[in-house]
Amino acid sequence: MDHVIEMLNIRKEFPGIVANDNITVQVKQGEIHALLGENGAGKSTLMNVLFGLYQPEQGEIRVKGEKVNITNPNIANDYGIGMVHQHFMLVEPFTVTQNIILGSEPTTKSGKINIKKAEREIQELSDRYGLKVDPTAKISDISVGMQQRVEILKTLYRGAEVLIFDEPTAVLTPQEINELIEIMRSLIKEGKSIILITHKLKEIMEVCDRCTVIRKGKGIGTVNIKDTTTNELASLMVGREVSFHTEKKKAVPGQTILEIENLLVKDARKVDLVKGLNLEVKAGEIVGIAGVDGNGQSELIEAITGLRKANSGSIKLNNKAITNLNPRKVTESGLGHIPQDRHKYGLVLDYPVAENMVLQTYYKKPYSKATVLNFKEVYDKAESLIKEYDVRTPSASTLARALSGGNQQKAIIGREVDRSPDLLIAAQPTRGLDVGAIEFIHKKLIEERDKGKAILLVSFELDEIMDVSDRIAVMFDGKIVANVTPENTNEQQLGLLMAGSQLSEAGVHNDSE
Amino acid sequence: ACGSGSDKEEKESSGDSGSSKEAANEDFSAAMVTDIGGVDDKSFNQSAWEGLQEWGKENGLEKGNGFDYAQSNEKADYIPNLNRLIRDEYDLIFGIGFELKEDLQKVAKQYPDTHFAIVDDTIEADNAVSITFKEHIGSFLVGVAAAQKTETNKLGFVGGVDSPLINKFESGFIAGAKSVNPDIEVEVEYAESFGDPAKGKIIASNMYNNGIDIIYHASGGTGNGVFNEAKDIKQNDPERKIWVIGVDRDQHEEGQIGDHNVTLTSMVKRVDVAVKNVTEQAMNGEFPGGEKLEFGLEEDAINVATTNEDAMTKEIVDSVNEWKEKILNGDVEVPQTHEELKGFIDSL
Amino acid sequence: MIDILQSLIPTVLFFSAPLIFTALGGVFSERSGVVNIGLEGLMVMGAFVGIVFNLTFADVFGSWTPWVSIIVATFIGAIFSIIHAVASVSFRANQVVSGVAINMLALGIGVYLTKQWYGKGQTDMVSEPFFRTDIPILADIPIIGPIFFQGIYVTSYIAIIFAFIAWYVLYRTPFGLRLRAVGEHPMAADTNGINVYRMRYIAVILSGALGGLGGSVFALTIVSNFSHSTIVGQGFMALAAVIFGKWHPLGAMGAALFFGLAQSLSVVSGGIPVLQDVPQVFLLIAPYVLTILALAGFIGRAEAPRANGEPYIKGSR
Amino acid sequence: MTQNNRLFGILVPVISVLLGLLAGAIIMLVSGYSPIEGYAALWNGAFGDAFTIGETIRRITPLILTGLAVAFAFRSGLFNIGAEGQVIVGWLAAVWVGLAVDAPMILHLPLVLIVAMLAGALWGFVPGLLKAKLGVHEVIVTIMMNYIALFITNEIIRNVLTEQETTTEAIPATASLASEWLQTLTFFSRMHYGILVALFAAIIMWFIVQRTTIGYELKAVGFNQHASRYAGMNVSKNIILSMVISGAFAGLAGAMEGVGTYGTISVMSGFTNLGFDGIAVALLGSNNALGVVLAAILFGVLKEGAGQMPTSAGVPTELVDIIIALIIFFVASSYIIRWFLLRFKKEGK
Ligand SMILES: Nc1ncnc2c1ncn2[C@@H]1O[C@H](COP(=O)(O)OP(=O)(O)OP(=O)(O)O)[C@@H](O)[C@H]1O
Ligand SMILES: Nc1ncnc2c1ncn2[C@@H]1O[C@H](COP(=O)(O)OP(=O)(O)OP(=O)(O)O)[C@@H](O)[C@H]1O
Ligand SMILES: [Mg+2]
Ligand SMILES: [Mg+2]
Repeated sequence: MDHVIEMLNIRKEFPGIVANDNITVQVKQGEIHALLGENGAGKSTLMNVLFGLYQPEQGEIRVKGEKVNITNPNIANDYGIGMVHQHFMLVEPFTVTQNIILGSEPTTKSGKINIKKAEREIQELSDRYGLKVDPTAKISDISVGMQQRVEILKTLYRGAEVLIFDEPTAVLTPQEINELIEIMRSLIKEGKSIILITHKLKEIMEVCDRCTVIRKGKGIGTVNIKDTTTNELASLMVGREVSFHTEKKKAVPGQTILEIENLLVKDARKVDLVKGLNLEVKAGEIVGIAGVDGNGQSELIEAITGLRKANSGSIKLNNKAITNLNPRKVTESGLGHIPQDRHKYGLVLDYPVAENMVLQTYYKKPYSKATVLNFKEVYDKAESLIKEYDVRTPSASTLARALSGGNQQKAIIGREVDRSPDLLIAAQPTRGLDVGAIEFIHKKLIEERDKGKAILLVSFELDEIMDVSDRIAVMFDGKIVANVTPENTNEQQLGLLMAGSQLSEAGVHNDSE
Repeated sequence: ACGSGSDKEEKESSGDSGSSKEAANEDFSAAMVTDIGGVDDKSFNQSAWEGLQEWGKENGLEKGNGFDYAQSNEKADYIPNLNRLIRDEYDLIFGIGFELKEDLQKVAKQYPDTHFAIVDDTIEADNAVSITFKEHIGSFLVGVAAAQKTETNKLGFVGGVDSPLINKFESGFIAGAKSVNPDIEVEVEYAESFGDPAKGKIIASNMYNNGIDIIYHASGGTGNGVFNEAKDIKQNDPERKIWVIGVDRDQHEEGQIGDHNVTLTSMVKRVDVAVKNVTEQAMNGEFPGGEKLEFGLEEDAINVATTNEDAMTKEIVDSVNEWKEKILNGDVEVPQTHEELKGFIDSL
Repeated sequence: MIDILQSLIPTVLFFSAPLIFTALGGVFSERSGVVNIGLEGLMVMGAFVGIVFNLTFADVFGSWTPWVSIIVATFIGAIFSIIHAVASVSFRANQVVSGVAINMLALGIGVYLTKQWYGKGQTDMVSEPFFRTDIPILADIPIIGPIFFQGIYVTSYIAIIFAFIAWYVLYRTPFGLRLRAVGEHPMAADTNGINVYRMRYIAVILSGALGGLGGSVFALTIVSNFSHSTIVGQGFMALAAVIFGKWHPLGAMGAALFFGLAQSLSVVSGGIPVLQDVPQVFLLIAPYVLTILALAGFIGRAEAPRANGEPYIKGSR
Repeated sequence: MTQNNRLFGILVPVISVLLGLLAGAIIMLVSGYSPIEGYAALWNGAFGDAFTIGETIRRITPLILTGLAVAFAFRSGLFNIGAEGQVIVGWLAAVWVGLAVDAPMILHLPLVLIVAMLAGALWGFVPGLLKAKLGVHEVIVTIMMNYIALFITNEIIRNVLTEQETTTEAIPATASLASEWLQTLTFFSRMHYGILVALFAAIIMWFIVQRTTIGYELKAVGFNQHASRYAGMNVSKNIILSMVISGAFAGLAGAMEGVGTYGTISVMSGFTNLGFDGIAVALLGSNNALGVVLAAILFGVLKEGAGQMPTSAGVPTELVDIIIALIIFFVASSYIIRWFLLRFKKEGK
């Protein structure tokens, strides 16, 4: 038998929903097997079943042909199954080492954790697979990419033979994605098998051997990557044709909406993060900010939106200074904000969807009068947004927490776009979403642009930047280092600029000058 | 009290509940409402209950039938408890402790035909008698004893809550000590609680550390901490001469540590005597309604305990008796307040 | 100065010891993600058991009685806390609610049984409480000896030693790493194969044991008997120490010592000439005001363990 | 789903109370008392006649308010253990203004209540401010504020309101919630109009929390401060506001005692426990207004009835504490009760 893992006819229900309905997946020894499906199709659920976090209602699991009963992650570990979760399972105040050894700690004779030994072992593993980490750093201090490497090390440390990656690239920068692909290849070389969940068809085409497609909880089938195309995969997944290139007319920029001059932002430790940045966004154009995570993008957005103090410089919206105004004032000056972290900022997860839909407007008529809320208006609004933005939720009174990530994002976008702000900031608006949802969101952004709104798009996905933006501002080390148009550049050049090369070196001409 | 069900219908008008009682001595009944301390507080509640029990025994009655008590767990319980006993048609109802003053005053007005008595405070009502004690005099006498006993000429006083009643103890104690020896210093601390033994212990520890060798406490449960500390010191150093003076009851038992006893004496307040006395008067149709009775040495209601014979030497006892005479004779006017104490000391 | 220290330090130590024990229990429980408002009740239970055992078996165990008593109280405290564990870990009860119930239940049971067994609301005084002792050898060191090692309770030092042990266990052993992981990110711990429920049970039971120990030490060093007013607020002070100490064993110990110091100072300062004219009320509130000032001034923000108070439901997200 | 939830919302507390009483009966049996006599005494103690009913209502009154206080803070993620201290200062303020001001009832009584609320609010403001501005944990600060309230109040009673007395004079009728009519109706129980104030407060709480943007913001801040900031809410302001309103409810509870039940304030040698009981009431009432009212009623009935148990049935009053604690456990563990109910239902089908 060359199947390391077989999941046969798996069924898993949650109250009110069948997340997995008779799904079969068979993974061959030494392959990278993709799992593809829309948001909420049931991919994570299926993998959690394999990892012992959920018990299936029906179906069986075989490891190397032998029928097994995986009732908890320990047993999964024993069978050599390791999982890198979609939402990282890392204890933030702990160090890298502490996280990796957690649950199988080496000890000295006196029962003390043998931290030295652990660090040595981790160093060895990390050298062997090219997983660069700092074993003594705290999780809260390291980049997302390194956090992911820690997750991978966690599985390797436990001797995993089959690794499950649940959307590993959703949170990574292009460079980090390339590194990850290298890592996966070296894992395969060492005889491991990998199950990869991703929405990025390009990645599947690049690294995977086979792909199992799931649609709305049901298994659609398994295809050989060699024998298929992205278009075929996409239509298998959503059940219709999907276009990848977003159609759009040429932009007609109008007056300047957002004007940033010499913006300086420091963090709590007084380190400069945004260092004298200048930026302009005009009505009717989409400006994409390209850059590697950690070059001040988040701080820039937080400063514009009033969530963080600007130390000097000026920010003007519609010719009105909004520097260091509180978020409410900024919003009222005509700003919409799709935040990068939807769980932290975008939603009150314990509020019903409806109440989340008025998070920015609850205090205004008609949603409230003289501080008294009008629930009828709130729910009417919510229902119409849910319909218009295709938010899949049992009802408007369902808690936002219960929605899948993609639908949460659609709810936020609906809320922000619907207010029709003059400037819309979209930070990573499609992170973790399936192609159908991405297409929808891109269409919405362009629609807004065509209505004459200014859009500032921040994304680590070069595809997205190239595809949607009318103008690209490359951000590096707290400054805009280049202004280019998608027509006059390519991913290669952008990548170089993002890494800090000069324009001339990158061979691009600067459009704004 | 189990028969309360049948009483209910009749109790509509408070008027007739007590009208025919005065004469019917046979089924005279009395009951009391404790304060938060509870009936087994080893203090005045317990003592009052003992008085009532003794009276009951002498008259062939038993608890729940002729005499009873109602326990209060919090301030809010006083009124319901008083009413419960009124509904159960007790002829005389005691409220034990100054905390019941307002409530008893109120109830006495509402039920003019029931007899009431308050212990440790005074109220104005024709159907109520106020029972107070001359604690200042008892405190004076233990002050005298302490002054005789001290070797450091430093005494301590630990009060529960700073209030006129406890000030009375304090004033009497200081006056007594200074009467014997004006050079004696008395350190006064209030714990602001009758139930904080930790505080009592810290205060005592500090006092004994500062050379004070006798502490008089008038602080209820807080005093546990004082005893605890004294016994502790004694346990470690049986030679060390330190003492505690108890309050309300003879606290000899609390002072026992191995073969030693740190309780020098106690200012005994015989609430039982007063309760029994008033109950008997009421039973005989001589209820002293509206009067303010002050029990003291004369009635044998204030005492200085001499249980600890090793400590209370004959000289001390004699000296205490001497001063007792002087007080009874009217030679000494014992101060009851801080003001009076000031005057008293100045006159020494 | 030395005089003042000499009268201050021993009182600080005996006042703080029960708080330290109990607060350490709180640290374990809350580090594992189970809020423990029930510390007060656990102390009540400990005090009750400690006193009753002491009264009953003083003849059997002689001078060992207090030691056996606190061990028994520790044990019963541990068993009693299982109620909190079952409710808040297995039955997903709101942990604050369960803690409040623990407080009422302990006091109810303690006083009910006291009345049942002794026919009155409070027990007699125990004949075998803890006594102060001088620590051999150390007590003879000049200056330090009298201040720290004369006339102190051995239990005070045990409390301090326990704090260090707790620190070691929490920060140096696999058990501690797992326990803290469970309190920060239970799902991460779960995916690492750690039994979240078991860890939380253990932590809560430890808090019961330490709370019982703290309560019995309080009763046997300070009060000597049991009644409804034996433990009034000490458990809440211990809870305050847990938070004040930022959920760290040594921090909690420091906070408990700080409370002891503030209490003692408010009493001792009455004897210090400069402070003699300060109205009593200021001395009375001083310990509490000082605590607030300390928190506002330099302790500041304390982050609770991330998952503190959240029942862990396997498979939820 | 929702229908089921509503059914459980009623069934779970009812089952919990029954289980609690059953446990109480077993304890009585084991300790050699008659449960029937015990519960008869409890019933009589709470509902025996007009007097006890009046007293029961009186006892319920402040519990509703402290329950609301704790519940309100909980709604924005704050744990107000300080209701106790807020009750004390509210009580003090009510009596103080009652004594110090001379005005017709129509002005005097509202003034008294408002000042009591302000005093409680002030006591809530301090921990609120420290939490909002410095991140100091409200649990410690409120615990400390309790003691400060107790000692300062005692000092003021002794040295400002009286001359070294332990109890103030009684407030004039113009400041009083007490009513001859209610008292006559209930054979001199201390029932007063405060119950109306408390019920009105419950409606206010419900309205603020469920129907206004204030409540919307407070709850949002309780759930997710980051999202609240993102949505333009002033997180600090909301934290402070929540503690202030919470304190005001507790202060009002103090006024119930000060100008309703007692008409005076006395030096206290310990806490009133109204605030601590409020925690249990709030939690039992799952932090919503109607729940709090019902929980306060349950609490008040059991506690008032308990007073009759020692005299009529020989059962120590603490039995009621045990019963209440068990009920709280059962309600808190509703998950398991639901689970049983669901199984039961499934099998029934
Ligand atoms: N613990 C849970 N309780 C209830 N429903 C759940 C739970 N976990 C997942 N679901 C639901 O099951 C369905 C499948 O979810 P799952 O997370 O497996 O989707 P996915 O394919 O991983 O989606 P995504 O691409 O967004 O990660 C969704 O409708 C989701 O809302
Ligand atoms: N058994 C051990 N042997 C050697 N070094 C250790 C050991 N355990 C931890 N360390 C190291 O000691 C340092 C402090 O560890 P510790 O776990 O106490 O962190 P901490 O910063 O105190 O934790 P926290 O921030 O959660 O309070 C870390 O650098 C850690 O890696
Ligand atoms: Mg997923
Ligand atoms: Mg996703």
